Amino acid sequence: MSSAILAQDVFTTPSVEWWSLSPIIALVSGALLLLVVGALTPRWPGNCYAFYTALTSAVAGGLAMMQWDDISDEGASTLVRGALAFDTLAQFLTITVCAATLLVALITGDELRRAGDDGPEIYALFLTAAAGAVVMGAANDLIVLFLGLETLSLALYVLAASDRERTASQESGIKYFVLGGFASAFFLYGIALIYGGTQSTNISEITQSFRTSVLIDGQDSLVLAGIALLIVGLGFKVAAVPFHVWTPDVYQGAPTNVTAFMASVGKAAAFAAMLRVLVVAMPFHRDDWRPAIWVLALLSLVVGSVLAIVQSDVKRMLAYSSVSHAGFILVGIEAAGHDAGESVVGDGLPSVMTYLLLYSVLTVGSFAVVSLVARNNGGDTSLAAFSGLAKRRPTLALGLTVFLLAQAGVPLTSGFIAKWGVIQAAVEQESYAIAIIAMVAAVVAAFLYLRIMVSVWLQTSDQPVGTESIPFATGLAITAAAVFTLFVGVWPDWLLGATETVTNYAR
Amino acid sequence: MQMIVFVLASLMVLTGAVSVIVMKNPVHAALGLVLTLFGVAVHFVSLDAHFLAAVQVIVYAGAIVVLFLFVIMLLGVDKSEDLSIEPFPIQRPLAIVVGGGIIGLLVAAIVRARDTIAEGTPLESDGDENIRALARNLYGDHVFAFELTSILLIVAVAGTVLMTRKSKKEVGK
Amino acid sequence: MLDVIWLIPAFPLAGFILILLFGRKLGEPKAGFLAATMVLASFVVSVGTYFDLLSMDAHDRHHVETLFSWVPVSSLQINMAFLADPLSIAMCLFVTGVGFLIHLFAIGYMHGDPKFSKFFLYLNLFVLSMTLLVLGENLLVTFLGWEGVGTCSYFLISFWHTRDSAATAGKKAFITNRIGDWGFMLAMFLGFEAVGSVSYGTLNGAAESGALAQSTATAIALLLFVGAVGKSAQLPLYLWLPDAMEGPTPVSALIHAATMVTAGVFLMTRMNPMLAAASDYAPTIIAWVGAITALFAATIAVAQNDIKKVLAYSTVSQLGYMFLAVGSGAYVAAIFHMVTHAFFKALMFLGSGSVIHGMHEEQDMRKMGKLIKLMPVTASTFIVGWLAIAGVFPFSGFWSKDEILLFALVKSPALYAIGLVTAVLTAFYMTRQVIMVFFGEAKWESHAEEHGAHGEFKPHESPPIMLFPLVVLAGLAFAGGIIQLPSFGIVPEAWRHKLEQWLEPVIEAGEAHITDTGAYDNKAWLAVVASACAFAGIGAAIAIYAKHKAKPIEPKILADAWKYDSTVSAFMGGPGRKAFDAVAWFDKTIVDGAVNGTGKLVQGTGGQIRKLQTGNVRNYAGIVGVGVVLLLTWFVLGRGVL
Amino acid sequence: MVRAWSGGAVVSAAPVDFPILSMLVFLPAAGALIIIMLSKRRPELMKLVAGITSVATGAMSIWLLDAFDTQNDGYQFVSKHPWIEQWGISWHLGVDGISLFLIVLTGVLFPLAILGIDPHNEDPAQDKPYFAWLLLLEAGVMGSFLSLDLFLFFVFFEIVLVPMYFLIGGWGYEGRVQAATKFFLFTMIGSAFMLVSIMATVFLAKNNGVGHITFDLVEIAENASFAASTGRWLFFGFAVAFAVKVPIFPLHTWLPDAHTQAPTAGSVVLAGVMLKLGTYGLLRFGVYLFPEAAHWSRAIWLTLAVVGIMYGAIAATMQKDLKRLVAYSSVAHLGFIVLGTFAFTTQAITGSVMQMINHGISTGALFLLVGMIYERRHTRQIADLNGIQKAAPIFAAGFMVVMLSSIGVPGLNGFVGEYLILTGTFLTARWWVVVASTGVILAALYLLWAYQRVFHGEPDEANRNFPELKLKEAAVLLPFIGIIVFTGVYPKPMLSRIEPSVKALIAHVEEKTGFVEPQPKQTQVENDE
Amino acid sequence: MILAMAEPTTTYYMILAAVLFGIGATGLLVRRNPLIMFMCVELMLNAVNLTFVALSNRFGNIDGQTAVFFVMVVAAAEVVVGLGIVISILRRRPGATADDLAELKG
Repeated sequence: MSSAILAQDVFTTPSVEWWSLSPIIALVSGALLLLVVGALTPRWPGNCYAFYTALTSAVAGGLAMMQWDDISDEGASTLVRGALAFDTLAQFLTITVCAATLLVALITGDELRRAGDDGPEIYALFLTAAAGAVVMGAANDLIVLFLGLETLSLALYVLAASDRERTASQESGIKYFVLGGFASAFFLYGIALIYGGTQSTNISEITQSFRTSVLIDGQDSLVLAGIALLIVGLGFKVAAVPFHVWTPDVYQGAPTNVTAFMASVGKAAAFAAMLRVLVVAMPFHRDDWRPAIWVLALLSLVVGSVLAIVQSDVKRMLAYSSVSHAGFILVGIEAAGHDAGESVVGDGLPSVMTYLLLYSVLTVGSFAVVSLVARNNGGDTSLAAFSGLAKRRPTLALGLTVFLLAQAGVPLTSGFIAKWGVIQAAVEQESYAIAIIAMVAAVVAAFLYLRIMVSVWLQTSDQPVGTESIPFATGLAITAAAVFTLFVGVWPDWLLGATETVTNYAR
Repeated sequence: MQMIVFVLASLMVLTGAVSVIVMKNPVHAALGLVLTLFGVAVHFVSLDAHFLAAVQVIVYAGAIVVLFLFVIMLLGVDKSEDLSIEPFPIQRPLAIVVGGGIIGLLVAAIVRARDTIAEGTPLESDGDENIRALARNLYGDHVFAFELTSILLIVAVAGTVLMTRKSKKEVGK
Repeated sequence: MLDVIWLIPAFPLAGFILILLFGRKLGEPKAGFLAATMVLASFVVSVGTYFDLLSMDAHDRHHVETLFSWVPVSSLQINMAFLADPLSIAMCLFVTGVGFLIHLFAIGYMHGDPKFSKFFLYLNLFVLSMTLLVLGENLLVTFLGWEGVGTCSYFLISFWHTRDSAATAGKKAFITNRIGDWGFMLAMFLGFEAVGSVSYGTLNGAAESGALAQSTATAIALLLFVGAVGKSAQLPLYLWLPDAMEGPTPVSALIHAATMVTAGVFLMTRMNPMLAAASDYAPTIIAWVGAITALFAATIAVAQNDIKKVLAYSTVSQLGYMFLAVGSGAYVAAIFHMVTHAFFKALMFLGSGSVIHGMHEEQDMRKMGKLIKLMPVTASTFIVGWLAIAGVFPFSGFWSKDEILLFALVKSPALYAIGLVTAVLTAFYMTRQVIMVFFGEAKWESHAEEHGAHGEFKPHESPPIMLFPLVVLAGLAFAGGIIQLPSFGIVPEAWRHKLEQWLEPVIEAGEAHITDTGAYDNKAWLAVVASACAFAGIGAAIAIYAKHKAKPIEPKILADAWKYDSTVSAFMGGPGRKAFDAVAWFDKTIVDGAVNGTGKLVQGTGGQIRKLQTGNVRNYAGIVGVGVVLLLTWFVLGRGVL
Repeated sequence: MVRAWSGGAVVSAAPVDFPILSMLVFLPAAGALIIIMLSKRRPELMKLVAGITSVATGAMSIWLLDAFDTQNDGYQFVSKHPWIEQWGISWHLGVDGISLFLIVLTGVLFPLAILGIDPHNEDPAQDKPYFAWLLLLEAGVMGSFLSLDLFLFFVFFEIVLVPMYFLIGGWGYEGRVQAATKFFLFTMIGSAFMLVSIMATVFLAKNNGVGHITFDLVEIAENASFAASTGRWLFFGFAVAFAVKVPIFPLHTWLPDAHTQAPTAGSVVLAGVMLKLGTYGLLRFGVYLFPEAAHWSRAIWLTLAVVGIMYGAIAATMQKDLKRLVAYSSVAHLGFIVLGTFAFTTQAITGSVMQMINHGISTGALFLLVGMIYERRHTRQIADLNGIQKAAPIFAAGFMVVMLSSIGVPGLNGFVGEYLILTGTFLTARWWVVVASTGVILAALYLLWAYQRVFHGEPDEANRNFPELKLKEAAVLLPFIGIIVFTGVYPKPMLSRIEPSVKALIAHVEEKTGFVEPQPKQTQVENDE
Repeated sequence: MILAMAEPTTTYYMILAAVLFGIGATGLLVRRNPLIMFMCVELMLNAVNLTFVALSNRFGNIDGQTAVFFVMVVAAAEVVVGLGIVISILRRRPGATADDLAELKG
């Protein structure tokens, strides 16, 4: 009897691949260390918090890069009982997230120290959020994915509201929180329904169950409904129309550095998660979800660019432009949907990952410039605040121009490579319609970037304003981002070579 | 017997839920929430999820709702909200459509799948088996998720600290 | 000499370049003499070439001098090449010859003009183009000259460009000519398509050998005629010529009487095999256009009071004669009349120039009269010209006109009749002019003050340098007939049909053969009739304007040139301009409007959609909810249940 | 001959170890970089650097003219290096008879524009961006004419928009920003279609004969064989982009605004070389890549071309703004070029290529002169100008020569091109020519009328002291006039270089489609020499 | 007692959950008090929990219950953070409702 119980109790703890988990561990432990030490020590001098954070994310990213070769040698695998996937898809996202976090950390320091409430918490939140993002990208279990999503989201809610000087910040915080909770409830319900249809929340097992069981149309209506709700949850995070409603308000209200973080890390992680859920987990329903993605892409492209050009606040413009960028990425996912799960696949997946990295860097750079200009104009981010920038700070104007041209997809910038990639993927799958729509939308959006450039270069500020100061860290971030943008634009081969491998993800 | 329990518990759940969204006074709404939570707990019991039933009562009804009430009192937002006026005329019809639509479609999906939904050997729920199984699963397959929750909680803590810490200005006052 | 015919255009070119570079330094009168010398030089070369050809056997008188390959593209090979044959050399002779005389005259006439050297710059450029035109071995080289003379006439007509009328006249001339050029170009395209070349040799050869379809030949011939109509101021494109009188008088003499305007006739003669190969109606059309133009212009000339306008319309009329000849297959006669006309019309233009000069830029004949006393040389030479154009025996005009009428009669009695009437009118209005200018009572005294002549005003005779050309031309105008004397008993055999024999190799294909027609047998009588007409006209004019036996018949309609010009310009300025404006409006409003409208539309849509972004979190939740419902509908109903 | 375009094309006949073509692209770009590096406190340096680099580039392009092998109808001085191997993209440059003179024109125009035209910056610091943008523009244009790789071409085709946008928007006249934006977006819409088309071409070519992913123009053109319908769609994509750039009616409305608002240098370059991107593209990427589609759709093109000729001319006649008038005249002139392109005869296409250059020269010069007028009188309104010929005869003479070449008077460059186009087109599309050649009349109409209003008549107070042509201005104008006269009188050197490549192109078309170039009946009679 | 006879199948529970979820969603759209909006989110989460448990019972697969466990953690964390934000806002502007927070719009 007792022996039976004992026998029953014999329980092997799962083996934990510490090395493979090291990036996440690095981020988390970095955050913990910062919290503990930061709580015990007086405020660190200068920009130490920022550089510490940057260093941490650099370490994490570096670890991920080191693991790259292991994966390409031994192939993809899963970690801790299939909780996480250990593949280049995850690693690339990790690198993207770390890079973005690094840049954001650099601009955050200057932002906070000006406001005078520099402190460890915010950086810790950034790091943990990054960890959550990494988990989202690597999750091989919907529950894990959900937890990662929540980690990221909760941190972002707080960060959005973190500037207690401005009511706008708090308003954005609460809006983001309420809608975020709403959306994650749907996401969760989606998981439940998937569980109902497949008896598991583990992606490998889910795909397995589809592979074994024959799908009769409609019989798996639970799964279908589940997919719908998952798309809602992720669509909300990636700001795809019509789940984008929060984006403009939150982007505008949140502190600029946080906005940068949302637009880069948040988006990237959510899209990676979307790839996991749709392409990796649901290849057998690709014909069900592809049309939905198609429509979302269309709406995001059109609404995003059309609304962007009627804005007068630059942060808001960039928010809407990020919506239309989301549309572009969705085009890539739609392309990936044509041959999801097959042995040989097209460029859909790689193009999306490329886009994520390039866009993250771009957008952080843009917001970095915005933060400096806003600081110089007493927090004003309206278009008027940018007029005459070229006269005051040619270098800054040049940087901004690079980022804007890249976002417009002008050749020899990374943005062109990114756009070219997704459109090429779409054309490869012969979905010409969406490709052309995307390009036309890009033209409409281009008008927006032209507007900003016009006021930067061709107009002069009506009221006298001081010259923007360019703090070291922020300057560094901007320079790095700009150089990267141009470098990739001219020589993208290595990057494409890397992203090419994400197609053999852990199944 | 089972059925009766189900019906009664369901009544609790729905009454509570409805009262949450119709009660003018936040406090009453909170109480409605409690009712729902208890109802759900009852369902858990009848579904042999004893441990979760317990947690449901303790954590939800115990901790969370109390937290709600506490905040309500703290901020004195317990003055009742006038539900008769709605600044956005479209909002309520929209709410009905959305709510109804969601319910209808989900129910449709559920009903459609009722026959095909897989059936396995029910878990033995005698004694502490449920807890053991849960524990094994938690520390076995889902150990990473379990660890992840700790990060989640750290975020929650750090976040709340940040939110509630007075900013320089406020300190100045 | 033949292999240096390129010298003929080369000299004027040199003159052009020299004056372009040093014109201002040379100034007056050196620039003028330089220019004149150059033209004289090419005249000398022409003469030399003439004798070279003469020394050859008639049928070898055909030499092509290729300078370089101009437009070579695969099957299209066009050379910058000159053709020396009887026709081109004959043209060169009188172009450079008359040109030289007019240059001399101009030196005197343009005396004191601030743009003296520029005037000779243009004149040399003109002679260059004209020689290119006549010497061209293929249509394209001719076209080069063709456009060149057109451009020069544009420059020279609007030489006094500060006068709006002059500027407008120049523009009008150029554009009207362009309409003709359109036909010329199409003819070239067609020719190239038909025979793969535009050189006269190939085209005419194909026409003679019958390798060319008759329809094609007709098309080419008529299209070229369109060009000729433009250049030689025939109906309906003659409009520009009367206005062209805005230019300095030497220009009118050189370009708008002697040389350029005859280019059309030259072209038709040059292409006469094409015309021969064309359907019969082609030459008929040409003949009728010519005849009607001749009559039409003559009627107008009757009522003109501007000394130059009269001559201008008479030029149009005489050109009509030439086309009548061409149409009747009388190419020799056409060239013959071209030459004689060049003599006497140049003479009279220069004469009128001399008069205008003497009258201090007065052109209105009603303010002249009795000038024979004051400018005897001018008057006497002018009178020679008058008798010549009137067709009085034995002046040159008599012979050429007579020959044309002979061919016209063979072609059709109607044409002959028109020709006669025109002859009468010609004699009439020329007599009228002579009387009004040189005889009758001196009306200029009463107008003295108008001429800004301080004190007592007195017309004066022109300087010798202007009179010399007059005298020479008068001689030619008198004796010009000898180059083509008919076969009359009294005329020595050796002197007969010189020009015909000379041109024979060129025009044998097209020349009509009339020796065995009734008209030819009675050509003595025809001559008598023609002379009678001439005297009738003269007599009538004397009766009216000298003896005042009857009131002058000068109806307004004739003075207004049958209102043709005014109608056309009214149309251009009215409906034509409206149509153009309509297009401009369409472009601005519709096409561009559509583009800008799209932009507006997009922004407008944005403005509408953004209203959804109320900023209220519950609305946002609602929008998200709608999205949820739609997605669920697609998945559950679209893909699942249904 | 066909092989010359494929195999033979890649190996240059006169192999030069010096990467001349790449230098043509990089040198201006480098110059721009240097200028950006320079301190803005030394404005005089900017012009110096810009001048040196552009002159050097021009010199190289002229050397190219001399080193070019007239016998070879393939691509010469080819330089090909892998660039983005992941996508089968390579840095592939080459020049043949069709692009040669466009290169030279670019090389010659830019130094003139840079050294000869004063941007009139009230703030000398503005010189820096101005010259930097100009040089970048030159690099872009050079690249577009040289690239033999679809991706590469698209990159350059797009990149030129940016400098042009800033030149118009930054140094233009009253309505500059609006005009610049219109220009930018309008062209981008076109390229949007081309981009998709390029990609589709590449993927479809992979499955239709090429076998692998490559953006190499020659490889695709020679080996790929698309189904008729497919080819037509792909062609359409390209065609839209080029039609906007040319511009072809009714997509032309960006042009008058852009030309009118652009600074003089901008207009000169825009008219001189940038419009040719469209016509050149139609030849190189339209006809060469999709012979079937191009030939199939020729009727549409010919008609649009003729409409453009008439329409542009008529619209030009009615303009009140001298610069706008010249701009509309471009619409008409480019109509001729398009006409010749889609006539598919050696003469016509050779004429088109030549006319691209001629138009660049004469219209460029016209914009130059209009710019001078504006500098002197600060107005472009015809109504405000009169009697200038009396005030400034030499200036007027210069204008006259350029104008006559634009009208197409024989003996000047404009005529030869126009004549070749028309006479060649007559072989395949007679009736279009009959209409098109009336454009010659209209050209005389609007230009002479404008000339009369501006130059003739008695000058009023404002124009009485119109300054005469300055020596420096004359120095800029003279090269234009020299080329105008020389090519008019002796076009052979040009034609002999263009013709072989055109022949090869037509042979390519004949090979890919059933089409046979019609030859005139050669009846060689007598011509006794 | 017919009720006594019948056994409530999983479907019953799921339908109940669906209804509960819908009510929660509706509530979020109609209530203006941020706290009550949170409560509505809690309702939705409970619906999810119920679904999970019912399914896990049906499958005899404990994963569902584990999931519920995590959901509860998340719910708790969310509430904590949410309340933190709400407090910091209502401190500044007492009695603010969701509708009052609409400065950012367009």
